[in-house]
Amino acid sequence: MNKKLTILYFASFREHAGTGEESVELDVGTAADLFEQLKHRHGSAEPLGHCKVAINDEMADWDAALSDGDVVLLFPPVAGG
Amino acid sequence: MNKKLTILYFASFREHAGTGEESVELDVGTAADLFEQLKHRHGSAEPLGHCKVAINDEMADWDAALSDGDVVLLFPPVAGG
Amino acid sequence: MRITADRIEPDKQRDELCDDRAGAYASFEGWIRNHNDGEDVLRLEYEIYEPLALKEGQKVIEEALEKFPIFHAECVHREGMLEIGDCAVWVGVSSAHRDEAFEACRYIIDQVKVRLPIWKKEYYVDGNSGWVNCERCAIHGHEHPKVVSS
Amino acid sequence: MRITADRIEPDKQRDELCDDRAGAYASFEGWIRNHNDGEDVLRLEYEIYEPLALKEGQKVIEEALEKFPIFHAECVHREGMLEIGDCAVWVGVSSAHRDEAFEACRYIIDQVKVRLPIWKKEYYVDGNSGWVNCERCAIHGHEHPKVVSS
Repeated sequence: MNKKLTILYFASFREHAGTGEESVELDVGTAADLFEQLKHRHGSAEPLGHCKVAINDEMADWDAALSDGDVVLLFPPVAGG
Repeated sequence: MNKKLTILYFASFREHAGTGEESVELDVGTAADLFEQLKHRHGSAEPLGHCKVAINDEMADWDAALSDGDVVLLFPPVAGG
Repeated sequence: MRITADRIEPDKQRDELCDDRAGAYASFEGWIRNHNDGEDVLRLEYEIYEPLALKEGQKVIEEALEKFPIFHAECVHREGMLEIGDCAVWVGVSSAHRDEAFEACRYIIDQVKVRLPIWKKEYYVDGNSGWVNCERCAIHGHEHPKVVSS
Repeated sequence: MRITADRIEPDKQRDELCDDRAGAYASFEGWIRNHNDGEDVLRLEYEIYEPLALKEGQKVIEEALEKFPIFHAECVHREGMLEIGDCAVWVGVSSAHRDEAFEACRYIIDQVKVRLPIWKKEYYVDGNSGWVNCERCAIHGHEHPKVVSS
């Protein structure tokens, strides 16, 4: 079953997607599924484990289940400091 | 053979000796000998190993030999910072 | 935890951690340096997703306050375009003794660098620019293809 | 190494360690705290034998510069009578990366505390005063009879 999701892209992901935000309707179970399905969008050569995900402004695990209406934030590898 | 020495006392040693500096003539070989002979002056209950000595403004070992005319600085346990 | 587009003022930050019970204060600053991975860096741009960076940063500070017997701890991170020599991040900790001040300060900067949604893009002297790879991966020796665009 | 009877200004000291190659800066400050060994402290007097404190302090800094890949390091120690909250000692280190900044900073303060001819006398709220025992002995658990005079 398709879910309506809002995806936010950051840093290199945003540059590759050419946008910081988009709405999608996809049949995905977990955040990891979404990451794989959107690979062509964020153009990441990074393994999933180097990236992070947040759902509705809470840090989440990649195996978190997505619900209709979720806002999913896709973070490339961070480098603060 | 007696040696003429100038002794400088610091901190608690000075307070116990009642003076920061004195001249002595003593028959001593090493700085450690001097420390023991002057125990009543600097009133130290500290083991030698907790204290330090400098000879003519250079840090020295307790087994350093003293020469006539040396200026010997007796340091109680230090506590910087 | 604070995120700011303005110059970080370490001395003012420090003053906020003062405490009559404190005998030790340790601080760390990350400065923009003129080279990285063999490249000559001109300036650096920090992108921060503020809502989560603040939340996660606050969590890191609270963890430090729990793990170590310290009195106060704070972290400020700069966002936007920074020049060589600018202070990008400041961490300060006050405590009774120095062991825990050093340890907590180290803990906070280590965690901030790998957990907060912060990214930096380096602008090189040769006109190129590139997103900096995550430090943890660099430590672990992972192969990260560097994304460079001109 | 510097010894001063005036207020230490950490921000000015810090500025002297700036370097375009430096990505990390670690600093430590020792503050006068209002208690020690269960006693309420009112103020603290530092006695320093300056010629040797400078010489030995400089040696410590040079050792740090040899042991760790750092750019700059400095230490300032205050002498005379200090009040609660005053900064008694400041150490700062700049380097390319943070590991060595933290380690060198720690090395310098540790060595300064046990090697320099510096003594401190605490003045207590109850009117007594006493010379503070050396830290190394405290660490090693030695029994030092405390010399207290009223």
